[in-house]
Formats: sequence, C-alpha cells, structure tokens
Amino acid sequence: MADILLEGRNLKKYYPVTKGLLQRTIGWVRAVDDISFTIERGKTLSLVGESGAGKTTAAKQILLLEKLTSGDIFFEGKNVYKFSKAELKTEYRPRVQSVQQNPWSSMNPRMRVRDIIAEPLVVNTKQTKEQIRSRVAELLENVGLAPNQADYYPHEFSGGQRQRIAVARALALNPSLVVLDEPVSALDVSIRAQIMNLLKDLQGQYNLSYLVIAHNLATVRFMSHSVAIMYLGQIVEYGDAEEVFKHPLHPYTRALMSASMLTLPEDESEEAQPIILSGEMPSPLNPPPGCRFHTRCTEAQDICSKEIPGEVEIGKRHWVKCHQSSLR
Amino acid sequence: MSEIVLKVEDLHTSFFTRAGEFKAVDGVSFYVREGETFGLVGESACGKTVTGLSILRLLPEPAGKIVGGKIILDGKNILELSKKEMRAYRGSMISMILQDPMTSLNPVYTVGDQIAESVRQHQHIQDSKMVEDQVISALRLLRIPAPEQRLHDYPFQMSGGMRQRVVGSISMSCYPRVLIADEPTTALDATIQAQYLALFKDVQKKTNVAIIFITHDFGVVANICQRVAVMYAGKILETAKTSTIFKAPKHPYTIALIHSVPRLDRKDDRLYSIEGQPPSLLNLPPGCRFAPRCPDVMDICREQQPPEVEIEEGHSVSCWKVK
Amino acid sequence: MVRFIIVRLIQTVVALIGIAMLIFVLVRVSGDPALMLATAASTEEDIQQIRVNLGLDKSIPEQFWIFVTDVVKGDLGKSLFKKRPVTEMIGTALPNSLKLIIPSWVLAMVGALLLGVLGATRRDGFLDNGVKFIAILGQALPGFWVAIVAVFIFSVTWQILPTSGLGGIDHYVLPVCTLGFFVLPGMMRLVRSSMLDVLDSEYIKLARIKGLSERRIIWKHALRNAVIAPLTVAGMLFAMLITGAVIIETVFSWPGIGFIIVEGVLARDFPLVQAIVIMVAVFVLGINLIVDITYAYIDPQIRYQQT
Amino acid sequence: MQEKASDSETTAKPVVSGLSRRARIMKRLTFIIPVVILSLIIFVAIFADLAWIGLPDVGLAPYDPVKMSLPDRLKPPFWDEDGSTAHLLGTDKMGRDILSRLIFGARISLSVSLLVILITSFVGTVLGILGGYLGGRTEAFLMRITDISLAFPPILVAMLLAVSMGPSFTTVVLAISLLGWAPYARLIRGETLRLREMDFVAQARVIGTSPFRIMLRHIFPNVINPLIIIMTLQVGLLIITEASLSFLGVGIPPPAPSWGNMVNDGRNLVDTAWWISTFPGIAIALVVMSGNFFGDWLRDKLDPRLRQL
Repeated sequence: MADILLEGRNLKKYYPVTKGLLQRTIGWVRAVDDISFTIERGKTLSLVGESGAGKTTAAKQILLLEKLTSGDIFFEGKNVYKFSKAELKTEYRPRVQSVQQNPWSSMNPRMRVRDIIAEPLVVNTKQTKEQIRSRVAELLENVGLAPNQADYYPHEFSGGQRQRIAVARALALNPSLVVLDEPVSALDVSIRAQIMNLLKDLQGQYNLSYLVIAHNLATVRFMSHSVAIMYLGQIVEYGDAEEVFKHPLHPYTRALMSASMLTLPEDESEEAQPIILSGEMPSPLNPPPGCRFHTRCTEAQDICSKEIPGEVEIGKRHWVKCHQSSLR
Repeated sequence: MSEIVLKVEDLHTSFFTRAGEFKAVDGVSFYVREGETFGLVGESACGKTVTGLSILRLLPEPAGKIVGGKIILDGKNILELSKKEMRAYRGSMISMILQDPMTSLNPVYTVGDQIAESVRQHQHIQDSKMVEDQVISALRLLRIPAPEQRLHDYPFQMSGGMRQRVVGSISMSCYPRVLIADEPTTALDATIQAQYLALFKDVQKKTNVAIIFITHDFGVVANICQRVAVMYAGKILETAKTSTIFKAPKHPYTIALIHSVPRLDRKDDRLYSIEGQPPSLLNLPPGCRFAPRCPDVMDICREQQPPEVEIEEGHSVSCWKVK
Repeated sequence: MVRFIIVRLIQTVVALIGIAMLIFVLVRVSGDPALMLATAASTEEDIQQIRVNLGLDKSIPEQFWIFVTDVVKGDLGKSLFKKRPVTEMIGTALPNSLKLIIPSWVLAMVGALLLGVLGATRRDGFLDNGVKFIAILGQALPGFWVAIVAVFIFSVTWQILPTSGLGGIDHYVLPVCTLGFFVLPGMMRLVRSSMLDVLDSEYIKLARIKGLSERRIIWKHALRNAVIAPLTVAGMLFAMLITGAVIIETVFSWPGIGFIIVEGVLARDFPLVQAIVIMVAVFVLGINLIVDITYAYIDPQIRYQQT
Repeated sequence: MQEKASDSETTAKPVVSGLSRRARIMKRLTFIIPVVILSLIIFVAIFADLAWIGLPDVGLAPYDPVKMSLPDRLKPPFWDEDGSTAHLLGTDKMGRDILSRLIFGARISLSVSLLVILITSFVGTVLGILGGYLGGRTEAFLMRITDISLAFPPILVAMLLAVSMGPSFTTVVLAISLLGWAPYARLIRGETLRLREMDFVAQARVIGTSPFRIMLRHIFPNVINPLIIIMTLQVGLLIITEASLSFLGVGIPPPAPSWGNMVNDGRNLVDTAWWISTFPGIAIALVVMSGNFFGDWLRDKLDPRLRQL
C-alpha cells in the first residue's frame, strides 16, 4: 500500500438555502456530495472540474475553513475530526498549508513581505526574531527571490513574484501537504511556466504532497500523479493521471479534454471530432436525478436518468461512475 | 479570397498621464477579410485591448488618444469621421463584445430592451412589433432557447454563458461589417467556451462578418482563428496563418510562447519558460522590445527596432535574426 | 415584493421599540423626571406626589410598560408651559413643518440630481467646478448663518421678502431655499460620485459600443443605476433636513415643531420635548421604510430575490 | 475559477489621470491652504490663554472674553470710522470684545469636535470591525442600530439631554457622541466585509491565527485609511453641529463664548451691528471648509475608491 498522507472518505458539504421571514431552510446546495480520495506522500492529486463542481469547497474542508456536513478526513491514518484543539494546533494546522489563486488579494497589502512569510512562524512557534529572520531569508531563496526583497510591500511585486512569496509562506512551517487553489490561473502564460516548474522542484526537494484545484487540464496533466474529475459536487472519474488522460472513459472527461485540447481545425481526424456539450450547467440546488450529467451527456441512455451509476473499476487504479455498456 | 473589410495602418495610441506617455500601441498594422477571423494574441498589457478600443475610437477620455496611423473600413479612414458619424458606425458597421458577461449588461433593464435599443437606433424601425421580431431573430441567431420568453428576463436571471450570448445578439443585431471580440470566453468554463466558439463560427458563416478576436489563450486561437498576429509591448512581432504560427513560428518570442504552453496531449517533465518580466510601457527599451528577454539576442537588437519583413505570402516577422 | 415589505415593517417596529427604550433610559439616567415636572413653586410633597403618579416608585420594567402603553395610546402627558395636551400642540405645529420640509426636500433632490449628473458628465468643466464649489460652500457655511444673512439681504436691505412668519407664497421662498441648501450639497456629492462610478462600468461601455447618444446613455442607462446608491443614504439626509428645519424655523419663527421644541427646551417643558422626539422617531422610521421600498422597486434584483 | 490573466492587464494599465498643469497646482493648493488655516486655528485655540499651565491672564486673547464693559457697547471693527484699535473686531451688545470671544470660541469648538471624534471613531471602529467580521446576529443587531442612529437627528437628542441635564459642555459632547459613532460603524463594517472575503484573511485562518489577532493585524491596518478620511471630514460637520446647538441655546450655555452662541447674540442686530454674527460665521466657514478640503485631498491621496464619502 502506498504511503497515504491524507484520505477523504465520503465527504459531504451542504449549504442551507433559507427563505421567508424566519429564514426557514427550504433546500440544500449540495456543493460536495459524497466524494472520497487519497493523497500519497510526495505525490500530487488534482481535483478538476468547472464552476460549481465543488473543487474549492472540497479544498476548504481539507483546510478546516468550514465544518463538514458528514464524512471523515484521515491525516496519517488519524481521524482529524477527533483531534483536540491542541492536537489540531500542533499536529494538523502547521503541516497543511495553502496557496491561493489571486496573487493580488492573498497578501495583506499593509504588511512587509518579511512579516507575511514570518506570520505562520510567529503564530505557531516560539522561535526568536533572529531564527525567524534567517528562516525567511532561506525561504525567499528557495522560491527564487533575493533576501533583500523581504522589506518591500506586496504592491511592489509582479503577479508571478507574489505567487513565489505565497509559496514561501506556505513552506515556512515545513508542511507535509500544500493545497494549491488554482495556483497559476491568474498569471500570464510565460510566468505560469516559471511557477509550475518551481512547484514541481519544491515537491521533489521537500517530498511535499499537493492537492491541486484547477480547471485547465493541461496544467493538471503537467502537475499531477493522480486526478479526480468532478461534476456538480461528485467525482465522475478518478485514477492515475496518465491512465485517465490516455484513456478517458467518462463522457464528461472526454468533453472536457476535447474543449481544452489545442488542436488545429485541419488536424482534427475523423474520430477525434470535437465534442460540444449542449445545455447549461444545472443548478446545484436541485441537481438532475440519477447520473447528474445525463442532461448534457452525449451517450445518455434512459437508465442514466433513473439510477445513480456505481463505481466501475477499470485499470488497477482507475474507476468511473457511468452506465455505459462499453465499460462492463 | 474575400475582399479586405478593415485595414489598420501603423496605428499609434498613447495614454498621457502625470507619469508620462504610455505608448500602449506603437505602430500596429494588419487587415481582416470578410468572413475571416483574425486573432490578436499576446500576454497582459501587450496592447491588444487598446487596439480594439482604438478601432472603435472608445479610448478612455481624456488620457487616451490615437496619435498616428489610419483605420480604413470599406475604403474610408474612420479616424477622419466626425464624432456623430463615428457614433452612427458604432453598432451598425463595427461592433464589440466585452470580456466579463457579468458586468456587460445593464442590471436594471430586461434583455429584450437592451437589444431593441440598438435595433431602433440603427435600423430606425419604430413599429414595436417589427422591433420585437428583430430582437427575437437576433436571440435566435445566437441560439438562445425560447427567445420569446427569455427577452423579458433580467440579466441576473441568466448564467454567464447565456449572458455572453445576449451580448453577442446585441452586437450582431444590426449585422455589422466588423466584430471585435475582446476575450469573450475568458470568463467562461471550458465546455461553455467550446460551445460559444462553435456558435461564433456558425454566426460568422451565416453573416459573413469579419471578426477580430483578442485573446491570450492559444487554445482559442487554434480553435477559431484563420490568421494570427502575436503582440508584445505595443507592437506586432509576427503575423501568419494559424497553422504556420503553431507549426513553423519564426520569431523567438512566438517560439518561446508556444513552447511554454502546457500540452494536454503529452506529459512534459519541465516547461520552457521565458525569463524576466515584460517591459514597462513608460520607458520602453530602444531596440527590439523583446531584446531583454530574447534567447537569441544580438547587439543590433538592443540598438534598433527590427523592420517588418514579409518572408512568405501572408507571413511577416519583425526580427533581426529573420531575413 | 410583499414579503420584503413585511420584513421591513417588522424591522421598523423593532427599531421603534429600540428608540423608545433609548429615550426612556436617556431621560431616566440623565436627570430626575419628577424634578423636571415640578415647577419652581411645588413643595417636597408635590414632587413626591408627581413621583407616585408618574409611577417612578415602581420597578423599571413596569415603568417602561406604562411608558410604552401611554405612547401607543397617544397620551404623552401635558405641556407644563401651555397646560394643553402635548399631542394637541404637535397636531397644530406638524402641518406647518411639513409645509416647509416637503418643498425643500423636493427642491434639494431635484437640484442634487441635476447638478450631480451635470457635474459628473462634464468633468473638470466649468459646470463641474461650479458644482464642486457649491458643494463645498454648502457644507462649510453653517445653515443658521446662511439663514440670517439671507434675511439680512432679502428682507432687511432689499425688502422683497418677509422676514419671518407663515403667510403667502413669498413667506415660503427664503425658508425653503435655505433649508434645501442644507441638504443639497451632501446629496449632490453622492449623486456625482455614484454617477462617476456607473459611467466607468462595462455596461455603459457596451452602451457606447451600441452607438447610443451620450445624452441617452446618461439619462437612460446611467441615471437609473446611479440613483440606487444615494437612495441608501436618503435616510441620513432626511435627518439633516429635520436638523435644518429646527434651525430655519427658529430663525424665521416659523410655527412648526422645530420652533415649539426650542421653546420647550428653554422652558424646560420636559413632556413636550419628549413627545416631539418620539414623534420624529416614528416619522424617520416611516421615511426609511418608504426609501427601502422605492429602492427595491428601482433595482429589480432586490425585487425578484425577496419574493 | 476562470483564467483571468487579462485581469492583470487592467491593473497593469497606467493610471489614467491626465490632469492639466493648472489642475495639478489647484490640487496642491487644496492641501496647503487648509493645513495653514487649521494649524493657525489650533495654535490660537491652545494659546488663547495659558490657564492650563497656571497663567490664566497671559495669552493671545487681548481681553477676558466674558468681562462686560457697557460703555464700549456695540463698537464696530477698527476700520470703521467710530471703531477703535482697542477692540479690533468691535464689541457685542454687552461690550465684550469679539476678537477675544472668537479666540476662546475656537478652543471650545475644537475641543468639542476633538473629544467627539475620539469617542465616536473608537466606538464606531470597534463595533464596525466586530460586526463586519463576526457577522450573524451581532451584525444584524448592530446594523439596525446604525441605521436608526444615522437617520436620527443629533439635535433632538441634544435637546432631550439639555432639558434633563441642562445645557453644558458635557451635554453637547454626550449628545453628539451618542449617535455620532454610526457613520464610522457603517463604513468600517463595509470595509471589514470586503476584507473578510479576501484570501489573505482565509490564509491567516488556515495557519491558525486567532480571530482577535486577525482583526488586529489584518483587518484594522487596512481600515485606517478610510477611518482617517472620515475623521477629517467629520471635523467640519461636528463644528457646525456644535455651533447649531449653541445657536439654539441647547449647546454651550452663555456667557461662555462658542461661535454658535456668538452668532445667536448678533441675530437680531444684523442690520445695525452686522459684525457680531458675521465674524463667528466666517470663522466656522473657514475651519469647516479647511477640514473638508483636507479630507478630500487625503481621500484622493490615500484611497480614491472611497469617493462616496
């Protein structure tokens, strides 16, 4: 069994929808509806999907920014929800860090870079000012910035440089897992490559595990060891990244890949015709019955709108939730 | 080959601010034919959006000014038009789609009203029944389901993809000669974007409109553009057919840019990345704008700006290395 | 929409109780009501007697209950000074105040809207600087001073307008203008800045792309959105209006509630002052409710969301 | 969720503010003149007399502001033919020296404003941050009170207190402060809501920073700009409010000189002794205008986004 760092089991997160004078709850937005996944030590798992898929909500649960509706999170085999407040503070929080999407709002504009990077150390450790100062300098070098830049303010840096500072802050407490919420989608193409290379190097250097949230499949293929394709709060296909990208099984995965593929019109061969989905993303307040994708699916059969598809194991580490007969 | 609808010759647009003159567009030339989609691609602050706004003469007052060049639409230099004449052109001869569907529509008026407005403005139809038919046909052109009902909806009752279609209906309602699309799909999800681009090609087939497509996403360029210009710091570095840009680019910047886009069809270990940062538009380097970051830089590159050389039919490059 | 009104109504009632509590506590804490009710001649027993029938010997919650029931019944006690039920005095004074407040409110709103929009659309032009100058002047010059100077110029030296008192149309000119001038600058700045924000928005850029005339863009597209923001602060401006009314009525000895409340204070006529404060509170909350409803009407998003 | 690379294009676009030279000089003037006037007034207020260091009769004011001398009644300013340099700005109907009363009036007006600003800004900021950050019941309750007090004229509260406590310096300060915190609470709450949604606050929570430290280290430093701006704009408003209260007789009680009750003294003598009301009126206008200009300049300098203040 590979060395599992973190496992999410049947995670559910519902947001109440209230109405009326007394704010009575009349329905639930099932943002994350029973998803399970594992993150191995030193490896990257990506949650991929479009708006409303529940990727960011899932990340928030892992970062304990919100309370799960149901389900369990195991960190190194121990159930996180059973941790005491003290255990959380020493065992979990310092070892799980995050890098946010927008470089312009992920840093306090009133703080110098030195204090931004040092804050995790100041809050969680009793290190002296001198120890923290040298650690900050070391972190800046790790992410390719000069230590003397520690005294500047965030607005004096470009988007790419700010993401480097955010990564330095995430590494401050030597975490085991870093949650990367769309780490490069706000950056220009040329800068994006620099940051993705940096993240990969750091993973090798510090044996870091990444949980990447992204919607750009090409970025995901470069970064990930395993991938989970999400649609409307559920995982529809899960497995080893190369396996999934070489043989996409779920019609949604194929449509998503076709929409992200960089193919010139004249290179489109007969069978690789682009798949264009019809209709719009249904509202998460009342998702379609049975398989949630059946309303837009190119392969939809009548069973799809009745029963919820179970997990069909294909390769050794590749399963898909779909009624397609070709999978049996 | 259909005839040229719009020709931009040596366009210069600058912003005059307290900090000095920002040369946002510094000598840009290209043309677009009827029924053709011409791509303007480049990273942030390369001047592609300013080029679009210059064509429509909608630069932010008082700082933005067109300081040089010509914009010829059907043989007429629209820079010489009076304010009133230019206003008559906007919406009827040239139209534009903006990036964020969430903010492009007026929140307090129904979708139908906003389309009817440009129909009444340009086609001078006063009879409300005829106007409504035009509105419905515009909605149908962009394949919006149940147009008869949807036209009474307010923008906030629609999804991002649907709103962008409404913006499309507004801009196409008077059948313009040229449509400028400024990153219309950037704010949309991948599958919705694919849907929108397919719709765009269909609309072009039906109306034969010339489209200038502004984007930073090479996937979109490959999907929809026939010819492409790569822009960097206010200048066009290379113009060619889309397949040439992807398969045989000549300018070092284009090569590097294509190379640094992560590919879905293969697994790379490391991505090629261009070092350094784009130059500030306030104090641009004297020679070639890309010189400070160019892997094949030569001395001459730092002193003089390279001329635009047409190395083959329809493929021109501005680089000293390319003869 | 109906549900939205019900929610707002309930909030208003809650707010009213809040204000009643505030006034109740304020009065009890800051002095002894019995002493306030006693006139110079009353002896110790009289004061004790007042305390009993005021129920001050009872517990605070009980006193509050009596206070609230009195208010609801409309019995706010008798004016010490005029020996008449307070509600009667207010009854005569309120219409006069309204005759002053309503026209100046309309004048201020129309003026603010016009000048605000013109100021925003001709930025840094002659008009815009003029508008800014009026705004700064209006907020700097104290209202009562402006009123006195106006009286001095128009009534005393030019003698074209009466110095004070109620009467024909000419009596209204000066008070209404000076009171309007209280609120005009604040509202004008709000309309101007809200208009500037709206003009920067994408949908206005799209309206220009449609080739609409600048006039149409401003008065049809921009104005309706720009009015929403100032509306949210209309309540605050209404408070300034009432403050102004009290001053203007004093300067022009206009027989409205402002006038009698000032007299009430000088005569330490406690029940009269307390009654007027409560009545104004009800009035203010009513205006807030009306503002919110117009707010919902103009912005369809609120109208649809609430039902 | 979507790629917004072009977002950085909009932020990277140059600041478009093509102010002409004339406009730029004007802008600098709107800073210099107000600062000069305000510092002058503050200087005068402090050194009106040196009683606060035990030398009551030494100071800027030529006469004791309250001393009456009936023979010198209603003297016009010195440039008038029967005015005299003894009383530069003339005397009021009780023969008191207008200039001295103006100087002491400055001290009273400024101290009222300063005290009220300190109280209301502190209360408003604390409630604004707590309400904005904690949300839920506290925020709803807080917002109800803010809305009521914003729409409630402070003058009436002052009257109520004047009746029950009798007009005095403390009554005025209490009356204005009782409701004066509302504009701060409303603004600071709005800013806190905006900041709370930003990633760096979520980031602070991820590393386990306590809510108190977040409010202190992350929220508060980012609301200082709007706070300073609203404080400077309040200076003018408060001086007018105090003057209005004194004018109506519910503010600073005579004989103490306050610009408000000085204007009131000369109210009925406008045609014969115009100077009694005019000079305090000008003084108020000058200070308030300086406060507003300085506030506007500060707002453009610190945070143009807050134009609607």
